[in-house]
Amino acid sequence: MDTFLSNLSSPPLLFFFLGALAVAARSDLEIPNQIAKFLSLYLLFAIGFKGGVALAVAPFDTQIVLTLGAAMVLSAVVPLYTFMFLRNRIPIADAAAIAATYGSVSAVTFVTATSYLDVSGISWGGHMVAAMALMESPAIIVGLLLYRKYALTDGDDDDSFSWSQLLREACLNGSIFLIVGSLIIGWITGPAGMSQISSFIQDLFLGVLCLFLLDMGIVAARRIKDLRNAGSKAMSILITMALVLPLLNAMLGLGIASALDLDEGDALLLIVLAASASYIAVPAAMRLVLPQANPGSYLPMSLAITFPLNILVGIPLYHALVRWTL
Amino acid sequence: MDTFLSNLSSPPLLFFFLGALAVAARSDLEIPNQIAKFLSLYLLFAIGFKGGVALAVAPFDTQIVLTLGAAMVLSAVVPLYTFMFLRNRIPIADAAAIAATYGSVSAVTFVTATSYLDVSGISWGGHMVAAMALMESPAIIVGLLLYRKYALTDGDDDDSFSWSQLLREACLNGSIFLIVGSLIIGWITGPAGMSQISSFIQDLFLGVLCLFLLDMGIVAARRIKDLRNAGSKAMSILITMALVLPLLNAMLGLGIASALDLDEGDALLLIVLAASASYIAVPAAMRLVLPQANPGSYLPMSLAITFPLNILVGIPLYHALVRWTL
Amino acid sequence: MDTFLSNLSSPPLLFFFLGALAVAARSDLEIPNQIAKFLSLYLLFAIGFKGGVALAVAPFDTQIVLTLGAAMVLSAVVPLYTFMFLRNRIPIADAAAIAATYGSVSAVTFVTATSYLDVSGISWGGHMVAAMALMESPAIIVGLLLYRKYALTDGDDDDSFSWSQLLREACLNGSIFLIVGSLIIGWITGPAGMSQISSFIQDLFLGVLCLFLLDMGIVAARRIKDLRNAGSKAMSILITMALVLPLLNAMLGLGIASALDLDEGDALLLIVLAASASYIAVPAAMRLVLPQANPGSYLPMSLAITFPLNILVGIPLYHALVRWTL
Amino acid sequence: MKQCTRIEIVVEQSVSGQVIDLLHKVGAPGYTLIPDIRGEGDRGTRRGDELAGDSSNCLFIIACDDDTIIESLKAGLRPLLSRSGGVCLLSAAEWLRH
Amino acid sequence: MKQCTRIEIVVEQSVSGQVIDLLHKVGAPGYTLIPDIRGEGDRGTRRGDELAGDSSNCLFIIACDDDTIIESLKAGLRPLLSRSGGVCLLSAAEWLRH
Amino acid sequence: MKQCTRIEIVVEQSVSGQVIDLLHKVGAPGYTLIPDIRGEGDRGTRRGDELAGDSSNCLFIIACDDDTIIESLKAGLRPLLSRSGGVCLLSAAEWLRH
Ligand SMILES: Nc1ncnc2c1ncn2[C@@H]1O[C@H](COP(=O)(O)O)[C@@H](O)[C@H]1O
Ligand SMILES: Nc1ncnc2c1ncn2[C@@H]1O[C@H](COP(=O)(O)O)[C@@H](O)[C@H]1O
Ligand SMILES: Nc1ncnc2c1ncn2[C@@H]1O[C@H](COP(=O)(O)O)[C@@H](O)[C@H]1O
Ligand code: NA
Ligand code: NA
Ligand code: NA
Repeated sequence: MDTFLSNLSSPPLLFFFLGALAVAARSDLEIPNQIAKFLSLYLLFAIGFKGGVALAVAPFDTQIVLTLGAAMVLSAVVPLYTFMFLRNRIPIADAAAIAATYGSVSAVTFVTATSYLDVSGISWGGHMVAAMALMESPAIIVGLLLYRKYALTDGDDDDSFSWSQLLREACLNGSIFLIVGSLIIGWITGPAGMSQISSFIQDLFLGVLCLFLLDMGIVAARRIKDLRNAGSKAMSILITMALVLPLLNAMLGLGIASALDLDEGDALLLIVLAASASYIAVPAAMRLVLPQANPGSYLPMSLAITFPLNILVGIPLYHALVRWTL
Repeated sequence: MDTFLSNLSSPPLLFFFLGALAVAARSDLEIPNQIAKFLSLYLLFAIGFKGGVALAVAPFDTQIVLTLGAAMVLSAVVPLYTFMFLRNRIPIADAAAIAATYGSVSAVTFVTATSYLDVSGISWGGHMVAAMALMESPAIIVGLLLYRKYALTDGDDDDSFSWSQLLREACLNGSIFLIVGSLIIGWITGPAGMSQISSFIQDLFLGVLCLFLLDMGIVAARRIKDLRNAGSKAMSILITMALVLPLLNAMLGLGIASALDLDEGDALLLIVLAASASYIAVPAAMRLVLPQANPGSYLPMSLAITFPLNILVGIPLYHALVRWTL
Repeated sequence: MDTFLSNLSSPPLLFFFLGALAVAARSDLEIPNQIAKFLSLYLLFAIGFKGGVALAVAPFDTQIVLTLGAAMVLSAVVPLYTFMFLRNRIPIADAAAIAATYGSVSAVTFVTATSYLDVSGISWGGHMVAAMALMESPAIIVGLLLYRKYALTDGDDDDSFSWSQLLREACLNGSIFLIVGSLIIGWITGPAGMSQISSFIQDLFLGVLCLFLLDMGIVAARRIKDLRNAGSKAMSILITMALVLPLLNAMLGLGIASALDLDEGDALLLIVLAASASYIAVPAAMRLVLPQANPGSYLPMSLAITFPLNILVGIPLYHALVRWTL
Repeated sequence: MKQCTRIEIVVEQSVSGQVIDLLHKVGAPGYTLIPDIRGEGDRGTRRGDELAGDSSNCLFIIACDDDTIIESLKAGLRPLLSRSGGVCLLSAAEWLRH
Repeated sequence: MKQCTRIEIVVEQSVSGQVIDLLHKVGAPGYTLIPDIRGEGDRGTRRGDELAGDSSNCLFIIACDDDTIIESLKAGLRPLLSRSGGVCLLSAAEWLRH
Repeated sequence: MKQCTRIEIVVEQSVSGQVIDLLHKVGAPGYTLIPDIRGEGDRGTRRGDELAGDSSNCLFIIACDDDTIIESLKAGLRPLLSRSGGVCLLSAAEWLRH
């Protein structure tokens, strides 16, 4: 209970609430778009670099390799059951896009979890950043393969499909590219590199996260409004899924974490990765490789429901579960 | 005299000059618009949070409550006499808008005064940030009520008036919302929250202020040019008012400060609040609730004359007065 | 050899590579335009201020005055031989623009060299920032005078020429203005001013440089692509010049540095200034005072070839030469 | 291809919300909005350099093939334009239908 | 002055690359691109507030005086518009030649 | 409603000041300016990614109902367009008067 309250009263989360409140109160508070983009680039750059430096000092062992492998499998498996459950309930393109969205991860949820750990004084491994990076792409590919397998028999046309475009979108999306690149640079330069830029990367991190979550609160609350306006029958399925899927996926993550006997911090991060849903890389990729899917379904689910659920309730809840299980 | 010179040679003010000089010299130096907006969001966020944390450690007492009350009264009274003086001299909508502008406050003038105090090693109370936030809205409401009372008998139509829009503009304007929100979050999280983001909020503050004042210098100098181009008879009244009103209002502030027996720092800040004129919240509100008023009158007055007057000459002058009086 | 490797593995340069790689891999990674501009304003502001503060503590002596004079001469002489070599080989307007580009300097190359020195623990004088500022304008003026002398006899019309516009572009260009202004402000406020904003200016410097070079890598790689698409015969001259000129100019810089008996750090910086080519101030000025010149020639040369050559290979190479000579 | 009217509206940034409300009210089929741009007119120069957005304009483009909607849009715009300034241009265009 | 057709295309930001490829393919003489703008239509409101650019549009303006190019552009655009939404307007204009 | 000419000018960002000066000189009634946009034409691709603004365009829209002003604007633009590139399109429009 304490964990919940102390999580909810951390500055970044309170700024998320403030953003949501601004929309609810119809204030015109707004973070300019290029600034929001820059704050997100900063967070990806910083977390990637940090993770890389951490990897440089604690080199790979079997458990790390197993964790990375498990993360990729997780990202490929989640879309499978998500798609199977949804495919007869909503348009098949939407089902595939939602499957990809939930198989992939949200970097900001991850970043919020790492700062939760840092503030709580719990250590975590730099390889978890690599795990996050590895989980972005498989879900996109699996989601699209599922769509092709099930939709084409339904007679959809597909002349615009190109594997090279799919792989480029899945693996070379700007945000994935930056996080992987920063990870590798952090790993090459190690602690010597970190000492050069640590004030930029470490000292500013939480402050930037506050402003970024302020923006996220604004955007998420707008999407909630949009959802309310839409309000069809299919919507209630989507909302339910957006609440249930993260918990389900978290359980799977917890199972893997205890099977691999991960440390407290790493276990929490793996669960958070499993539970989180992409709202940058996957939606961007979907608009190009699966434009048939309606962004009005998968985007509000991940951005306006699953994301707040995870950062507000999820992180401390998963933490309590980890403590209770391990 | 020393105070003046040391104020004028502080980096932020010198960058204000540099910006003005860039316009005078017709250089194309420019801060991109979204960046200027971000710098201002940062300043509001930082000063609000700082104020809230200060409030958390020094809880409310009678004098604080009195100060806050006096601040609100000040913000409602200034528009009254400003309007009465102007209403037969210039169009009545302009008079109302100018009244609201000078009753309200300029957050950046306030911020510059706090950094003046910090650099001089004089303490000030976090509740002054709350005082600033409380002074934004009353002036807007009083200004509009005055307009409605005096203009409508003159036969203006008014079918577009809505109280809810007025209150929303007066109280939920983005910049007011952010400063109040950050104040409350700072107050909730207290010193523990501050320790998480203090490098972002405190260490960068003056550097950001330099860049922001560079932009302000550019914009203010452009408005001076515009004023010169306008050059009507009414203009000379407006320019005189823009020079006299801050001094007059400062005297009123000084009176209240000595009546309430405020400390040196708080007294200076109250005077600065009284003397300053809004150039963000009020102009934004006026365009929506009083579009009849000409932004070419109230905006250059507050932005291009009163603002530089206050930060260059006003702050050290008011400081000398405080020292001399208290 | 060690110097090369340690230079190539510094975080800023690795981020330059990352940006170039993003374009090569067709990732959509991008720094928003206003952000890139802001990062560059920050770097100019910080380096200017730093240089000014350094000047304030180590006042002018004869050698400094000689260095500044030599820098200006360098900036006027380089365009002369560059133009003479090119004028019968490519259109005369292009020759003049290229001459101006290489006579002038690149602030980011300079900044990268100062951080190379800082990381290596080698001191350098603040007056080198002034030297850089002084080298921007002469090249522009000489370039245009050469064009007028040689082009007009060829019958080009020239009714649009105006000396006042030329001087404004050459001396009051935004980036020159900001660096000179910050230098003067740093010099006025001295160490007292620096103590107020040093965390902003010093601690963030290398981190900002990383993000800025990431953007530079992206832009440079795009220009390389453009060059490849153009692929005419003239192009091979331009590419050769873009590789040879920096080395040639560096030799001239080395000569002057050893004639003036400069310290290791200052010598390296003077050589880097000589070797670098402008890609902000000069191209901006050329579009206004010499629109006949094709920006598709001088811009890719300086931005996509000379700039990477200097920061990747040049700096450590010139450093080795300095060590070997002095 | 279908005949339609292309409507182009420039107003100051701060009243963009009012134009959107109007478009919803009259039932416009959609709009495209270019925010934060500049301009000059009877009410002076808007340089796009103020924090409150007071000195910015925005541009709406609306393709519409329903004359009653166009008429009510014009009627709704007139008072707004006379209060806050701006321009509204109408021209004929062909709309590529997919 | 020369007669030409002014083509105006609004599509979501993420497909701007596909439109550019199409313009190259059909041999359009040039284009002007306004990126990162907003809009509303059948596919909901694009507020320009998302990091992936999913909620942004962009606007292309193309002046073209070659009817075969225009026809192939229209043909290439149709499937794109029906897949990802947007509008395309055509009108007559005069092109000031220098 | 009043007949007018809608003039649309795309030039590179760095000459926007020269166009504004020209508009003042010929007495244009106002203009709307969309800065920092992109484009492609005879002079290559302007990606809007350079710090000096060398690779950006801007777009002017001018509504004008005075033919002498339009003629002097066209005359003033021609040399500018041939020196620095860009396009200028003219079309007829109706101007909603308030
Ligand atoms: N003749 C015009 N052509 C194009 N845009 C105009 C014109 N007149 C005014 N505008 C635009 O409308 C805004 C407000 O105009 P005004 O109310 O006349 O100041 C200006 O800032 C311009 O952006
Ligand atoms: N009638 C219209 N007029 C102008 N722009 C439109 C119109 N309809 C759609 N758009 C633009 O095209 C985008 C996609 O439209 P849609 O596919 O209908 O959602 C919208 O976000 C608008 O920017
Ligand atoms: N046919 C065209 N249609 C629309 N815009 C064009 C066209 N040609 C050129 N432009 C614009 O004008 C700018 C300069 O053109 P140019 O001088 O041909 O390189 C380009 O970057 C485009 O933004
Ligand atoms: Na997931
Ligand atoms: Na006041
Ligand atoms: Na040089």
